[in-house]
Amino acid sequence: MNFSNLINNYEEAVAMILFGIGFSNLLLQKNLIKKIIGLNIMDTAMYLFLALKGYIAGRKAPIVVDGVQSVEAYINPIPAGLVLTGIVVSVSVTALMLSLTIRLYRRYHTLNLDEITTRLEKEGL
Amino acid sequence: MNAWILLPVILPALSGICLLCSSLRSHLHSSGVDVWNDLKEEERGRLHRFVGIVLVLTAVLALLAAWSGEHEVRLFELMEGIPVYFRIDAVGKMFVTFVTIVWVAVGFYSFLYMKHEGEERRFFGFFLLVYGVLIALDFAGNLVTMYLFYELMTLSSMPLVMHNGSKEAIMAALKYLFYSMCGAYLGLFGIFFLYRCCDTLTFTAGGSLNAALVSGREGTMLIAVMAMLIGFGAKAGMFPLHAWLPTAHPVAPSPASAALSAVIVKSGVLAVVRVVYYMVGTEFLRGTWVQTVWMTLTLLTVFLGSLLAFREPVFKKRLAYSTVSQVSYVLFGLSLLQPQAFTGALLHTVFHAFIKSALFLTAGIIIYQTGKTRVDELRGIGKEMPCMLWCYTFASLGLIGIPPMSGFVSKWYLAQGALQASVGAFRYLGPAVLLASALLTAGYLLPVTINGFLPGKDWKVRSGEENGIQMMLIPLAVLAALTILLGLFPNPLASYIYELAMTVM
Amino acid sequence: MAVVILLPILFGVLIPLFPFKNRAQMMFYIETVVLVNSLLVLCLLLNRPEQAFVLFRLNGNLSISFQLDGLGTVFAGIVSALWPLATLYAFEYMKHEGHETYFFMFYTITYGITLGIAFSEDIVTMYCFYEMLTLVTLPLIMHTLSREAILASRTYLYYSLGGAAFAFIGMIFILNYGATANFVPGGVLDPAKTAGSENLLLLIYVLCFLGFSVKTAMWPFGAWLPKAGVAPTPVTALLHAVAVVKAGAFTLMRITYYSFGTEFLRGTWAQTVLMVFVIITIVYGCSRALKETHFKRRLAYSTMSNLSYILFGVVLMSPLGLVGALSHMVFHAVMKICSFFCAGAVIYKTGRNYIHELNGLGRKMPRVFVIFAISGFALMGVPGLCGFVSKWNLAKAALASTHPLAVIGVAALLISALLTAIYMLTIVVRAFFPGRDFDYSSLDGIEDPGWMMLLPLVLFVITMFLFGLHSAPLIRAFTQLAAFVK
Amino acid sequence: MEFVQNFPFICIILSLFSGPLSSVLSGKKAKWWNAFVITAIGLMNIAVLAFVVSTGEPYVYRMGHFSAPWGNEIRVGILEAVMAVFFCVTMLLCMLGGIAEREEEIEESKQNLYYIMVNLLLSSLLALIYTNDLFTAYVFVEINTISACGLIMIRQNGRTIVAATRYMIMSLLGSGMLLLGICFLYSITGHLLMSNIQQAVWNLHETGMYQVPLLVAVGLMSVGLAVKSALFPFHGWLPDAYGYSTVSSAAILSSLVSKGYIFLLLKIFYRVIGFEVIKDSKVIHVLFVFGIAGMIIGSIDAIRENSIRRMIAYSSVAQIGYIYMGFGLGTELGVLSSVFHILCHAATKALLFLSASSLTEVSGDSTSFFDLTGAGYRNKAAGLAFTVGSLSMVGFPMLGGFISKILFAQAAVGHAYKMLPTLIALAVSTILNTVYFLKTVIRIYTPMRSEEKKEKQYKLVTMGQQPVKSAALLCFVALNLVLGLFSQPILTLLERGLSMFA
Repeated sequence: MNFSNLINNYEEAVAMILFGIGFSNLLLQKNLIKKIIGLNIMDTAMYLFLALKGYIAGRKAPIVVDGVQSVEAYINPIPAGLVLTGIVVSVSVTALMLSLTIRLYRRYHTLNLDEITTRLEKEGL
Repeated sequence: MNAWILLPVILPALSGICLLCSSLRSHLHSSGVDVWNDLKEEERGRLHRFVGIVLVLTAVLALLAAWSGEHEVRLFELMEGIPVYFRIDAVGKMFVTFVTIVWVAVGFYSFLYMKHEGEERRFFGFFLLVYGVLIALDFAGNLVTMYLFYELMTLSSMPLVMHNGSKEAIMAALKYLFYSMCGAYLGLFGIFFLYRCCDTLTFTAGGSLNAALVSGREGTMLIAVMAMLIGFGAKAGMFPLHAWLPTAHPVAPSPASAALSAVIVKSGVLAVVRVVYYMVGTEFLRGTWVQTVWMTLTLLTVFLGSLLAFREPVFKKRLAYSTVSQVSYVLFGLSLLQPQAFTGALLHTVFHAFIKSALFLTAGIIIYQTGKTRVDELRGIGKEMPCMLWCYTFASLGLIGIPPMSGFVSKWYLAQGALQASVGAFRYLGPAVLLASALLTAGYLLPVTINGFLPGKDWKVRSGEENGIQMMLIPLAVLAALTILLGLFPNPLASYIYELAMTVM
Repeated sequence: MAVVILLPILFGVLIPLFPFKNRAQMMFYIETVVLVNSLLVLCLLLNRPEQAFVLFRLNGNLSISFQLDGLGTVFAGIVSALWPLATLYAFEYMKHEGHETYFFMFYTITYGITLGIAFSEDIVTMYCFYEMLTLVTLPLIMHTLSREAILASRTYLYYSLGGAAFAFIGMIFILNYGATANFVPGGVLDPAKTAGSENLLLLIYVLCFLGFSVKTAMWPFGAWLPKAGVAPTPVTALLHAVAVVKAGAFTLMRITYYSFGTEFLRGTWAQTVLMVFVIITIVYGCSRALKETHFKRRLAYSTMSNLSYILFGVVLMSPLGLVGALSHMVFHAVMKICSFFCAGAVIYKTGRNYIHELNGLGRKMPRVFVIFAISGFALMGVPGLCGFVSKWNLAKAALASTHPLAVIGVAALLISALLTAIYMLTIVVRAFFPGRDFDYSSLDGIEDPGWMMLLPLVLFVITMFLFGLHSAPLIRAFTQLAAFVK
Repeated sequence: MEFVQNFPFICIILSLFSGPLSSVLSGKKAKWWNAFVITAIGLMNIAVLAFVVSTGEPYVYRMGHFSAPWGNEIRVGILEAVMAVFFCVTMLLCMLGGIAEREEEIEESKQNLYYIMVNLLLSSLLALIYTNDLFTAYVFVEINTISACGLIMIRQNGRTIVAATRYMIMSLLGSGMLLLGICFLYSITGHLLMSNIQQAVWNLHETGMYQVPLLVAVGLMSVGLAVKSALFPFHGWLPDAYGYSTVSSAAILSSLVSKGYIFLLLKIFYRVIGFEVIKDSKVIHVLFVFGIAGMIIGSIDAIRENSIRRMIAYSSVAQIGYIYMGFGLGTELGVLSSVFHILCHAATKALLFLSASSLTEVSGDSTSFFDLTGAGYRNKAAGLAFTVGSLSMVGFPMLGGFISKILFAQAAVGHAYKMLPTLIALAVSTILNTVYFLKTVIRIYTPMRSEEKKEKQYKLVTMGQQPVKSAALLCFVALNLVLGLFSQPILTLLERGLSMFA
């Protein structure tokens, strides 16, 4: 296959790579904090992707000033909105994850999920 | 309306059942006490009177029914198209007659004998029951009816075998049951086929096989017939299903074993006659592999039986083995599918019935008086009970077939038949085997006589053993006399059977 | 029609709620219910309603509906005839079991459900009642609540529902490939739909048959039946010799002759496969019975093989075969319930469960053991008793059919008859001939049970003789019934 | 436009805002307020349902009356309404049934939080059901996740927190993929409103452009939602989450949350991508395979399980397998049966969880089988309920499970190569269900030996002592019976709903 596509829109490629990194971190990391970081990377990658979709070179942000230009002049604002929403979501989710992590740490003094599980097994709780 | 011919069936059966019920009831509340001979003298007297009357009555009725012309009775339908059907034909007549004679004789004999066995009510109960069943079996007019009574006979005669309730008796009885059932079901297997391939299951001289139905499936048909032969042969102690005989006879009370080997074994013969000559027909079998196999089996049995008997030390067992071989004489005769041989076979059936029952009764008397069971213990027995041993001697001479005793006649006919039949090598093989086994027979029967009469000098005689057992001696004497008589004047019977043979071939 | 099905169910449910003053009152109540129901069934059978009765619709094509045809009549007849007797017997028997209230509750409910199977018009209804039957009889098996009872009920459950799961597939196919879900003599398969997928359908039929055959304890799915022998004898007798297992046989007749249809099945590999299974079962059951030393379990194994006689008739897929199957269905019901009741009487009176403990009992319980002997003869197929008739018809059918395995089937029948003779008669012999030096004083105080137990037994014996000696009308009726099979 | 058309929107908003409200209320008040809210929402949805059924066609409700592509839409059809009503009912019953446990398992201060979570959950569920906008769906998926996680961890012990963490991680992975899928879809279609996307996708399908991205997008979304609804290979988080959380949480999670995701997936299939396109995409084969694997392996795990709660949890895995298998068949009937199974599984599984908790309650709070011996006698209502539930799961006639089983089988019949696998799987999983469920039933009706009775004094519970819970249980039983006996009207509703769904 030809890599020209890949080169031409490298931003998407980067976003995808980032997504992969984040995803694999979230999935594979033992340490909870690292998991959360992975989660954030993943989300960020998504926002990058969306933002790229939204941006069209040589257009303006859709802010109506005097002398309204035609719709073609503007960038579709929706992606930006999506990004904002997404950020909110990810923030809340991250917060929740962190709080969970803190609880676990208080209880078991470790951030390693597997360790915690094995200990639970030992407790037989 | 000649339903009355069923009286000789119903009468003994019912009275037998009554006896059984009474015996059961008597045990119901007698806890702990010796249940074996709980009969007081007067009770026993009453029992004997009752049984005696029933026996005689039945005998008279049976003979009347048999010889007062052709009768037939069609009862209800067992299954549609298959009624319970009785018809008295020539074979039936003959069988009924000798069955009756033997039965009455044995019955009277056992009055005394059963004293030391105990449980008389049960014994006589089943004894009468079997009698009724046997008569019905001989009168049976179609295959299913015959099968019905055949099984009933097995079931009702089984208790006779295990009468004394000892462990080996029960085992023997079960063995008897197993073999008979094996045979019966092999027979049933064949009956199913015959039902498909015959016009009717009613006995018709010469067979009622429908060629059209058979065509195309001769192979299976032959297999079915072979199965039936082996099956019914089991009752007649034919190899390979003969093993029950030597086990069952010795443990049974002597009257029972006499009845078994004289009559019940013969019912197997009857069944074979019915199947071969009245259902399948001789044409179908003549020259087929079935006939060959059948002849081989019978000859094998004849020879092996006498051989084993020869080597057998226990008296009753020896007699049992001899039954095995003798009945196979009959079967061999039948297997030749030839009038002469047929005549010989049926003659031998009758003769052997009388002779063998006589022999067993002898054994019974010996056991009753002295408790001796082994042949080598019997030295000098003749000094103690001469008349008994004389009867024994006559009988055994008959069995060996020394003229003018009866056995000679039948064997003569058999040999004749074999020589005339077109059966290849068997024409000569057959007579040879017969001869050999006759010698063996002499070898295993006569020593008893010889040792019995000539115990040697140093033998001190205790005479007077025969007092008080006349009740047993008389039937024995009668049977022995019959063997001689039939030997002297065989012709009426022989000609009667020969005509019969002509009708079926 | 729904009445006779719902009545026992309803009253059965009510039993524990009723404030019975004493036992007798409850007995009276139950017996009345059962009797009344049987009478109703009788009326129903005598004047059959032509049109089907739809209870309600599950959804579009699935409905709970009843209709009464010949086959149903036969089954319903058996059940309704035997139930009151068995109930009578149970009254006396259950004295020493306890928990009678719940026992009779489920016992009565089962009656209704069995009738439901008999009357069901389409395969869905039948399946529903079939499942319910499993469920309702479960408490009856675990009645004693002993450990082995629990295990037994568990096995029973797994086997039955497992079987039903496969039967379910068959049902689905009938729903989709059949012209209708109803039972139509000669089958409902719609050639237009089945064209091309015959082999698939055969496979499904085999699956379905095996599924339903779990109830008839066909090898290798029969293990539950002997285990279930721990249940109280009325249950073992009525359900595991008649109602439940016969329901299995009945369903098999339905799917074979009324759903898939014999023209479609005859001579296919499916028939061969099933015949092999059946023949194996016939012999296997008997031989296991021979080895078994537990009284009721031995009878259970014999049931196993006898049921396969019925199935043999079924898989012959010919009118004669159906006749044979039906006749054996009826006759075996009587014979086996009779012998089970004898066993129950012994257990009830003496508490002896194993065959080697039966020595000499014939002296003390002559009536029971004479009756047992007769039923044994019947099972062996002694002519003059009903067992012979059905055996005869089966053999007739087998020889009439062109299937190569049929002859082997006949042989199997006879072998199993032989084994039957042995395992039944050894018991009888033990009972009457315990051996010369047997001490009867050990049996003091044992006697025949009361009339409640004896009456059914005597009636059964009479029936056996009746059918054995004069079966023609019944067989003729069956022949008419089976006339539709081409 | 009719006033009733606002109800869906009002429902969502109401439950969304009743959260904060119930946080300021006192515990007891909050409880009843919450119950009231759910009831009210339920009633409203019934009204909506009635309306839609009467009009017989779906209507689109534009939030703030902005028209596409900027506006955000709610689309109400019969199917949505049915689902909404059903979810409300189940939710209400679960809440009522779980009261006792909640009050003893959750400390006083957290009670209100619980109700907040429940409200959030309900609103997000309703939103998932009604929304016509893909991104809104995503947002509410996240809200759903968060509130579900809250429900799990509300019971403060190590296990629940770990379970919650696992749950979060898995579902975040899921939602990540979902989001990515949505973005792809957006990037190739340029729309977020489902109907418009469908148009675009159809064109693409016609023109054959962007097949690969399309497939990737669909795959991503399906897998994402599959992860969140614990389809077989991704079910690792489920047993703990359901097994240790407080009972009403478990009931709600198993019967509603996962179903919400599944419903969203269904929506994506039907309304976003278009059923025609899905049918011949390879995704459904994957779903089919995993569904069947789930059916079997879930049951096997359940058999190996020794704690009743976890056993039921595993059985959920199996049941979800059923649903995906239905999708995987890729036929109208298959989808219909899946939807029906969603209903009947929701009813049954909630019932099972509730009754199981009562059974454990009378068995010294131990969930192991051995201690459950004879529990059925100690709490009759629960015993009965559990029996009914198990039978329904086994697919016993007259109960919901039977109908859905029949539907699945009928959907499978005639399918070229998926028929036999489906039927065999159905049969086998039926047997497995029998094994573990009825084993339990027999166990709870096995009486204890007398010496045990002496040594451990279990308490007896009569229906009188827990009127609310018993009532809830009986309602569920009734629900099952209704689904089993009178399935026809429901099915017709669902059929109509599906037909107007796309």
